[in-house]
Amino acid sequence: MKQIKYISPRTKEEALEVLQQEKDRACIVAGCSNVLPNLKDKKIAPQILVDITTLESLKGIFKKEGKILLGPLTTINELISSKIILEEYPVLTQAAREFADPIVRNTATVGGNLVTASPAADLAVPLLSLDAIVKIESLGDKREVNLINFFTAPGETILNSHELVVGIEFKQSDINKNGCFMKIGQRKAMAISIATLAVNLDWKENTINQIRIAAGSVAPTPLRLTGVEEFLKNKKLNQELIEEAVIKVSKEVNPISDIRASEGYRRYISGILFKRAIERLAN
Amino acid sequence: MKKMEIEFILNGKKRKIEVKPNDLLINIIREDLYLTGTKYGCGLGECGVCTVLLNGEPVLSCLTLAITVDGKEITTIEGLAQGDELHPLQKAFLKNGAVQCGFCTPGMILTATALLRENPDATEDEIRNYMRGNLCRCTGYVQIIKAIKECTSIKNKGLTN
Amino acid sequence: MSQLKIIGKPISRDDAWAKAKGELKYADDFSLPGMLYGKVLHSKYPAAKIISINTEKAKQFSGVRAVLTAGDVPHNETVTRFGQSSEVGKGFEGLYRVLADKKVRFMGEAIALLAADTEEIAEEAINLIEVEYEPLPGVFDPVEAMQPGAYLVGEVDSNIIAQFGCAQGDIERGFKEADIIIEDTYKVPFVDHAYLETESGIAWIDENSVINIRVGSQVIEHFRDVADVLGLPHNRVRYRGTMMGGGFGGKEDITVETYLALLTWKTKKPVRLVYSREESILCHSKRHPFIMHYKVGAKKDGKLVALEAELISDAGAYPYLSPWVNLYATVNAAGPYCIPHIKVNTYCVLTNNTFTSANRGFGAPQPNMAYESIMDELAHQLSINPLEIRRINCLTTGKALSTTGQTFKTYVALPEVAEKAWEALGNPTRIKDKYKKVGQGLAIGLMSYGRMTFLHDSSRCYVRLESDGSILIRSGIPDLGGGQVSILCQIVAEELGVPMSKINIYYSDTALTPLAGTTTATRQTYMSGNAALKAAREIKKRLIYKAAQMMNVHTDNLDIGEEKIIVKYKPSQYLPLIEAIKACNADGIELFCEAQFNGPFTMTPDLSNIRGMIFPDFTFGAQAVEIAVDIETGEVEVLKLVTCYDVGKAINPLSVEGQMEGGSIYGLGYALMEEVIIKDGVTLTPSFSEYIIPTSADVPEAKAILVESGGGLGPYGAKGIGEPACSIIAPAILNAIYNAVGVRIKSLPATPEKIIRTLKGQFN
Amino acid sequence: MEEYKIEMKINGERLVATTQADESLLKFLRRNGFFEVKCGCEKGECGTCTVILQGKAVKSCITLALQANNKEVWTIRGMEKFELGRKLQESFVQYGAIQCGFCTPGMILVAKAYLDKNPIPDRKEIKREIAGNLCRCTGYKKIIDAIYAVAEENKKMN
Repeated sequence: MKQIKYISPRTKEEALEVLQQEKDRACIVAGCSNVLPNLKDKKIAPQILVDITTLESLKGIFKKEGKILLGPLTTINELISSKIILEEYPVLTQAAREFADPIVRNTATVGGNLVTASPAADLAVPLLSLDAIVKIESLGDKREVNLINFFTAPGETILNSHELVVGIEFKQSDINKNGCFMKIGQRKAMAISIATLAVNLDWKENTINQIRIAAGSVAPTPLRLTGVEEFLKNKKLNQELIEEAVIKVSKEVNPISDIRASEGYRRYISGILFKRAIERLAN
Repeated sequence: MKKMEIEFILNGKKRKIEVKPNDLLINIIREDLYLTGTKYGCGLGECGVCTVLLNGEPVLSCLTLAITVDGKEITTIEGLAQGDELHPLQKAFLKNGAVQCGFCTPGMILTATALLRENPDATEDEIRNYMRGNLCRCTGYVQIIKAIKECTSIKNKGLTN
Repeated sequence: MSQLKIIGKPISRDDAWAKAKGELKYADDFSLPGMLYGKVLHSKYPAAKIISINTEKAKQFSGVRAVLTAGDVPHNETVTRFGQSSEVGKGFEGLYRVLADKKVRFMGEAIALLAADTEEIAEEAINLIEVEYEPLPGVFDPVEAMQPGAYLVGEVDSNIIAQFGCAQGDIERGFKEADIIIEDTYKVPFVDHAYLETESGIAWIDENSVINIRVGSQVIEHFRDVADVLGLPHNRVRYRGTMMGGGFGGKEDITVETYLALLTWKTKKPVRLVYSREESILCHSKRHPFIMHYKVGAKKDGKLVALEAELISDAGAYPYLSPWVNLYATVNAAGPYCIPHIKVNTYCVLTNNTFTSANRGFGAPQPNMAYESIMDELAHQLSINPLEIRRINCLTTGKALSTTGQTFKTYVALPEVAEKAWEALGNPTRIKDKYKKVGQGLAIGLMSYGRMTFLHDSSRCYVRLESDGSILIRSGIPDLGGGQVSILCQIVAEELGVPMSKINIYYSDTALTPLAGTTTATRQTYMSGNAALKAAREIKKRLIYKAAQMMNVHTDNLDIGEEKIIVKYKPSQYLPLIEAIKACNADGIELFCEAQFNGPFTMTPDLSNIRGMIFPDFTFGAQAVEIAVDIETGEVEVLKLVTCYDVGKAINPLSVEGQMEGGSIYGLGYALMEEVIIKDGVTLTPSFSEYIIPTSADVPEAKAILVESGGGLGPYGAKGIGEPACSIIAPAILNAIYNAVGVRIKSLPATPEKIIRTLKGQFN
Repeated sequence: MEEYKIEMKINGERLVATTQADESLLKFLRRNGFFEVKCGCEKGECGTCTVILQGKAVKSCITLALQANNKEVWTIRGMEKFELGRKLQESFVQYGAIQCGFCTPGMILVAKAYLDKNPIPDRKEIKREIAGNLCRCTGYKKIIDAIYAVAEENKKMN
């Protein structure tokens, strides 16, 4: 018979110690919306569940020195009701509102959504377009990784088994203030996205200073469309440019066909979502 | 109260179960092992309906501590028949109309099993004497004695398990 | 009859309180001492030979009490039945194998059963059963399966298991007379019932050696089939039906009952078995996919002259109810239209896909989608308004159904319902969003209620008036959530003049309640409602007879109401009901009655050309929708949805509206998002994250318009509504999409991708 | 298998029992006789198993039993202890929002948790809030009617 243990560490340090000791045998749990179905389907077989929901230091939304720090245990509903997020980082609020359904949003966490590393992770996309940094700790060690380098494959990240995500950080800036998130799914709630797209734009007198474009469900990992970003930089924003960029978006994404949509539709719709987002931001 | 694990053979199968030192055998059999054939009549050892066989001997399960059966062998009424084939005493009880309300029947049959193992050729008086601890309110005992008596001539065959 | 007091009022249902409080116990909300947990081993292949099954490891596993394979089932091969109590209508049954033997026919087919002390042990041990397979090629497309030389799914020499035909007039002449001919092929997919309660139950053996099965089943008469499998007399198996957490036809076939019975029989212990959602989607029946080729001819003025249809359906791996479903589809193939020249041919074909059977609408939603799309196309090509073209061609009172020639003697609410639905839609909504286009669509239809007349259907009900004036009803009626049980209480309350609160009903028990037949075919209000009415009226007659003596008033002048026997012409003069009861009891007058109601009986028809009465009666309706299509993404939002049916008489308007609203949303899912994707026999949508059904965020607030003609065969003139309500919403939505963006989607579901593909051709 | 002692307050009453590391709150509750918590999918996709945990609606199939340790859980059976709970039950019955009833406990609990937070929502907000709970029978309209009726009553009282 299976032998699974459960531990609920009282401090972050205690959690890190357990991870150091158990490594691959451990599975961190918080919102559980992925872990429990995976356990049931025997997709994972950990020997110890490390429940970090009691770690108060990993919760909350903090503003400091022109930055925002999200505790990884911040729930999706806490994001939605945060005034500062709505005012300074609307792209994140928009995405959170489209996340799963109102009940799951009570328990699902930002950190959980990132470490699950689903290509369709709805929060990864706006966080990519906010140019977020992931703060990682292990026993006696710390490091920071740009989210752009965090995901490596479906379900996989650069995180080592003894490491814990302790924060997600992004800057307070003009570009982060001006963002738009778009999602298309098979239905309007509880939908795994067919495609998502987030744009953050900084422009003056019709010229794009800086643009960040992120997309989900259209590649093995959530990704930044750096090619299109590069192409648009310092250009005058007009209809022709948008049309050209739409084609480039469709080319830069790298989707597969599955039961939800074909590769062709995903490429096409990514372009459309981009166009809609840029139109909304430019108006 | 701390529970202790005991192991015993119940109707031929090995069972492990955790019991408290003050748990009565009847409760363990009925509530934990779901064998409700063993009946509860008085709780004071006065009526015999809770009789089970402990290492072949009839005991009143309402007066027996569960913990004392560790390592021993228990037979309840459910353990007598071999699949669909009834025990000869069960057959004799049915044939002679020795079963009315049926509440004393399990205890009666188990006590009778022990009797016949000890004394395969028991006389009617010996039977009456041996069975005196098992009360019956329906039958007036006539058919019960008759049924047991009928089995005496069967000798030892198949009566002891 | 004086004015109705309880019938026709929106009353709170009898079962609603228990459900609101969480007190209602569904099939598996129940435990028994010493209960074991059952588990089913399902086939990993859609088509394979079973070379060997080794159960030793599983049997040795600590805590496992039984492992059963085909060899352990006394009568493993039997036939599926449909709950009929007589031999009438035989000949439609197909092979039913409890556990796969030698060969598997679909992925998910049951191969072995296991019972263990705990759920965890059962889950672990089931994987220790070793099955050696030799995969076979299989066939997964019905058209391919029809060809000579195709892989044979079963043991007979053809995969075609049923063929039906309907013809009238001269089809060739009909097309010659036509000014316009439209020819097209339509496709509909596999659909899951997606009831929220998966298949589950508990079985045990009682002190009479009777196997009791506590289960949610639409057909408790299956107790006979379970007994036959075990080789037991029918009276040794008892179904104790519970309220179901939804059925929609999916609990019409046997689900887990035989497995439960076998495991409890073998272990002599109570056994609980609950399907996971994945097992449910993988293993229970699906709605039939159809490929429908239609050719329709009309005159310039829109008048239909000819219709030819070829329908091919995928039966999946076992027949189950496929022949019956296809017979329904055949009769429904020309819809509610008068067409002089008709030819319909239907083929039902086995494949190695999950088996298909009953699903709300039972063969009607499929052809409805095709003919109503064609009618819309015809209207478009002839520049006739969609309502007008239906007005020109629809059936009316006294006319006959084009497929079978069955004549409608009572009121046919066409085109009335169509006009009302269309009007309720109002003017198209204006939307500012430049990417959205609004469209409106209409569809009309008819659907039978009550079982096919050659099955000689009947229902029974027992009513007893107690000495204190309370009432006890016993009826075998299964309730799948539509309020079937409550309807009977209402009818008896009305007839015997007692409040609903004084009625108690026992339902769905094959040992103790008179059998009321299946909760299928939208038949219970009609059949069991009439049985309850008959029993109540018999008791009423006896009460009035006694009261007339006591009051010295002629029986004709007495009526019952509000627990009184009242003089009609002088309501102040009355006898309290309780006094009449006392007098009857003193005189030995029986205040109980078990009544049987029989539907109309006919002979089995010629299946190659089905003519005459096949169904007792039909319900007529229309559905109209307004949608907005996003012309760039292809997303469809349904803005308005109107359902208008002639329900005859709404016994409980709240329940009737519930059926109409719920049915239309069930149909909305069919139209826009639902599909069980089965590729080469493998189900790719095994959970609720892949099999998508509508959430509250996806649907408009459906509007229900009730027409009450009083022309139905049910009590007080009621008709059935459960299945009709979902059967034409899909074409209404497709027609609205056409109206909005000018593309006709010919296969369901109409996903955004499909719409964009049709609208723009290939993506680039 | 390691057993863990767990204690919680369910519907206002203390429950002490044992659980295992990976047992879901749903399984735990049903195993302990709380059959009113329905199991529809065990993947968090249908909402039938919704309970209120520390004032918030959660799907108990994707919550560990141990995560409810020392916490307060409410199921549908506890709703009659709240005025709002009773009102919602009455309203669901009255408006015909109940057909097969399998989604009903989850729906009422979600509505209760929501109306506690936002007593006077409009119909659109209600529709959005119950989007995590599937219903296959009603088409949702009567459910929205029932919740909205309670909201309207709240409005009158304010």
